[in-house]
Amino acid sequence: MKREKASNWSPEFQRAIEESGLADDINRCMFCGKCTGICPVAAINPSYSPRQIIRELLLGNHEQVLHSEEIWRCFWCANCLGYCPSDIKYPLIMLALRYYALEHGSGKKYATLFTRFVKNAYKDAVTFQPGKPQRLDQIKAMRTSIGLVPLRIVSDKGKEEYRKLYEITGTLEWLDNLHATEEVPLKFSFETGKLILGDFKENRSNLERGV
Amino acid sequence: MTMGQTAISSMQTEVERKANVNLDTCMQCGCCTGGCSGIEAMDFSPRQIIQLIKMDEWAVLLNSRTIWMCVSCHICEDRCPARIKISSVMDALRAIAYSQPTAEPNKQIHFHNLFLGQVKTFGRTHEGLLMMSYSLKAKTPLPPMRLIIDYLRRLRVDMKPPHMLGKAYRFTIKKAQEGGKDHGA
Amino acid sequence: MEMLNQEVLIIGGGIAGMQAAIDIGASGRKVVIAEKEKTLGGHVKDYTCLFPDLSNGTALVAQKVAKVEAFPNITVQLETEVSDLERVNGGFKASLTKNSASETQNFGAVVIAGGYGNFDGTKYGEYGYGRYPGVITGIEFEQNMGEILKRPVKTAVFIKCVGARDRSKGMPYCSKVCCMYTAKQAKELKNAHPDASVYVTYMDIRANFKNGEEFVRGVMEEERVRYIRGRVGKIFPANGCLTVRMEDTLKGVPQEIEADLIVLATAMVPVNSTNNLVMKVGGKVDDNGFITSLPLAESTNPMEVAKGVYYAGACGFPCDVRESLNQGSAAAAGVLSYLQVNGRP
Amino acid sequence: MANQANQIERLSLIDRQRVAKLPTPEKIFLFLSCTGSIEYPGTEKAVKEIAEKLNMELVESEDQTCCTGYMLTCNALNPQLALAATARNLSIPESMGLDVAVFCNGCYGYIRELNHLIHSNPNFKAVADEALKVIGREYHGHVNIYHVQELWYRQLDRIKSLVKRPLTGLRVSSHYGCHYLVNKDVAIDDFKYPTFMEELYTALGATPVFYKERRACCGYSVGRGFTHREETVLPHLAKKMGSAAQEGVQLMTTTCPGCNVALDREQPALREKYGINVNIPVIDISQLIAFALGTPIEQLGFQANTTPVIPVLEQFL
Repeated sequence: MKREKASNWSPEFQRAIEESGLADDINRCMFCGKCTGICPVAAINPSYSPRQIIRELLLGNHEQVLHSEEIWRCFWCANCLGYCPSDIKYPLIMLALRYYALEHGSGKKYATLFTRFVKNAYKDAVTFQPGKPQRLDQIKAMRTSIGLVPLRIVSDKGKEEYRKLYEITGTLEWLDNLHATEEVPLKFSFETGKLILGDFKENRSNLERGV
Repeated sequence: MTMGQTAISSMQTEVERKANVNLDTCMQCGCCTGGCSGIEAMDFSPRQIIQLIKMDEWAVLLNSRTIWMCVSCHICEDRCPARIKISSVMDALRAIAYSQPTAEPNKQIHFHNLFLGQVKTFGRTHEGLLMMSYSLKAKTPLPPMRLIIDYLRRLRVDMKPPHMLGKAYRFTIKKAQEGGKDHGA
Repeated sequence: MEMLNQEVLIIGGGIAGMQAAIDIGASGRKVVIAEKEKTLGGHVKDYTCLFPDLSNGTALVAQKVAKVEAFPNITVQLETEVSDLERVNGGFKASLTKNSASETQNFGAVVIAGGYGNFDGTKYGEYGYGRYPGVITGIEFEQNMGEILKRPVKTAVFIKCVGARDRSKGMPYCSKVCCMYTAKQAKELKNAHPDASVYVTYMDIRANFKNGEEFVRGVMEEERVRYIRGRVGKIFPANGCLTVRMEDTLKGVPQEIEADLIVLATAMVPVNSTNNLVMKVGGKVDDNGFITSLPLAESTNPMEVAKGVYYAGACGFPCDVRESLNQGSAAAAGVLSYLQVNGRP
Repeated sequence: MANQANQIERLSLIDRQRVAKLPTPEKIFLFLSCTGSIEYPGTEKAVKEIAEKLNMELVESEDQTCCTGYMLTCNALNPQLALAATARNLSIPESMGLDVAVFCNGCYGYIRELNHLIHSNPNFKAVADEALKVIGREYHGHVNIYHVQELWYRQLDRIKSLVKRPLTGLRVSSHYGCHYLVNKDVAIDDFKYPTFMEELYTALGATPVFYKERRACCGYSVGRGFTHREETVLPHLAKKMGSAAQEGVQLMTTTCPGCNVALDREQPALREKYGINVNIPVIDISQLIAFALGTPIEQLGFQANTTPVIPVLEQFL
């Protein structure tokens, strides 16, 4: 079990998250653990705990949070928000954290998976337009058979305005940038130092290897 | 991960009986971990060990590194505000782990066995023999040559063959192994 | 009919004793305050700032002293100790010792406001109090606030429960006020050094006072003092600062914090000087050494220790200034009603 | 039956005042959802059918694009675009002077939250305004956003009187998508123990079933169905659907076509990987209402479902 050093903590991290405008006041956290108790991911994943992530945030453990797998595990089911006695908007904090992590180059593999939807949407202004022609025909047939228009179509005006928004906000460059810069590997796992029962053996071998 | 909590823990009963402690007084303050000398080699902190005992997690406890990495420095015991004898708890856990039929012998168990075997045979340990038999048994390399020479030069390791003890000592050991029942009776 | 001597003896001239004296004095009875120190005011006179409203303790004491002195029927005997106390004919006979000269006086009732002591930090060898100049106690922080706040502090750690909730040191009780005064001191430190990191190590936050919880939460949320759950294992000097070793029990990770200033929130402990007197007049002292009042069902006043004997303030159990004042007034009310009913032959 | 209804009444935490404040509009803007129109087109159809029966005119606009919420929460786009796109989409009904009805929890959650962020944070508002200025639109925030389920619930009595095919004896259970109820200050029901869907299908004559993991999430939002499918989502779904199967649920209703994807499409994988006997058709509550109100079964797009729906509903034809 590695000792954590206070010299690795800095208040900058929390400030950066708060400046994103999504986390209003995480200082309200009382560490009651209600979020972890109700979290569906924590119920399955031994190393994931919302309370722990907020704690790391408050102490300012920049490296450990950003370069960990944990922040990418959240389902965004907002159970924690619904149950939190301090009304901390944890899902929004998670959103901010993930964007912040992307800025620092980690976790890109989880974001680049979805860039095809963004490109689809740029083309059609609809997210889930099927790519394969036979699937498209299938959907068209189904929609026609139940008395709807064959395919939901966005007007040319709408598409044009939507594309314009892409250009104004620089989304395409943002995407290119996401693909171009190098990914920083996720190097930290919260598994060390926690009560883990399931993958205990694996954890132990990790420990022996000094991970 | 959701873990079950049991009100009656057989592990706790066993440890409390063996180590003569009351684990219910633990208030999970973490003072033991704060002072612990060997924490960096452990997988669970002493505080977590006590919680695991209360949660009746036999498998985790008996396979954990912590119980073997504890060096019995008694710092935790000295600082514990609940007066729990944590070193005794660790001793009890080691004893339980050793007596488990499923327990896989690790380096520490090998060492303890060899050490006690030597004491039984010679009345004391013979460092040179112990070191060699240990590296054979646990399949670990011998200490570096530099260190061995240094030990020999400073007479830290005895070069002489171990002396054999008389019949009286062997008899005592035999009696002790039988539980000392009819000793002096 | 001859009136018995109905003077009231108050042992201890702290904030609770003075409050009792004022309330009894206002009824016109004669009161004697026996204070062993050179001045009135007890511990509170050293406190520049009281939680949770951050009022000034020194000013409070000065105001009470002025009131006590304004009453002609209150006699203040400084540097005086009560060496003996016994029941005589429904009243009390006390020997007041001043400069080893003792005189006996008769009283109708007694209020014990003996106050409290501070836990000796050196009993915790691992915290290095007395060995390292960076480690101070909360009381020292309070007394030398101006000087300490001027020190260049980058990281400070406040350690709670020093001498409280520790059975191995024979201190099983919770000292009650440490949570609050630590929060207040952390707030002051953070105000003086906004860039410093201030950590408080705690086990439970027991802010059981009016506005207490809000105050502590405010310290965390507005002042950004970081509270870490766990008890400190040891402190040792390294690289020119002090390293604090502890476990964050909410994370389950052992941690090291390098700090320049470490403040031990020492507990309030009983002073045993009045315990003999209490036992002599039939009162009881609990296992920790605090005076115990009569069971509620048997007593007429919550501060009643024995017939005609009342206590007030922290000699009964750790309490804050406001509670001491309340207890002082309660004891005064008890004394007055006692003398009214039982004071005549 | 009566017992069950009483029980729901007793346990219900529905905010009656909020329900009373909901409108019964004659004309409302229908915010189209990509999943609801493409993966499960039956949802869109059902909403239109019910609206017609309740004399509610639905206005659509071809200018409305996708809500972009999915891509935002998958971290695949520049967050500023999400703000701008939401403001643009909401400016369309605003210019028509209409309120918005949404039939997908995802769209509802995202546009409501982003709407809230735009109006609570001046920085975000500046971003949205600037982008809208370029394309010649304006958005002031005079739009109310409703989930179609609350509109149905508001007219519960009317729906009850219109039922043509009472679903007597059908054991129905519900999955409440998270992103409607989490808007605590507007949602009509309690986040932790919602019952409005149970009331809706009790009105249709069905029997509500409460299973253990009723409030659990579907696990598919923010793309976790792609990235952490094996590791977290499938065990989670096995737990959820397994507890539903144990209670003998015949049909599960949701309020979100996105949740349908997770609960419906993953069932073969659950049977295969975990060996649990789960065979529960999952449909939108609007589809169930439309069916009870007499819409022909072939018009409800049940052929899109992986687990067949028609065998369960056949008996009521």
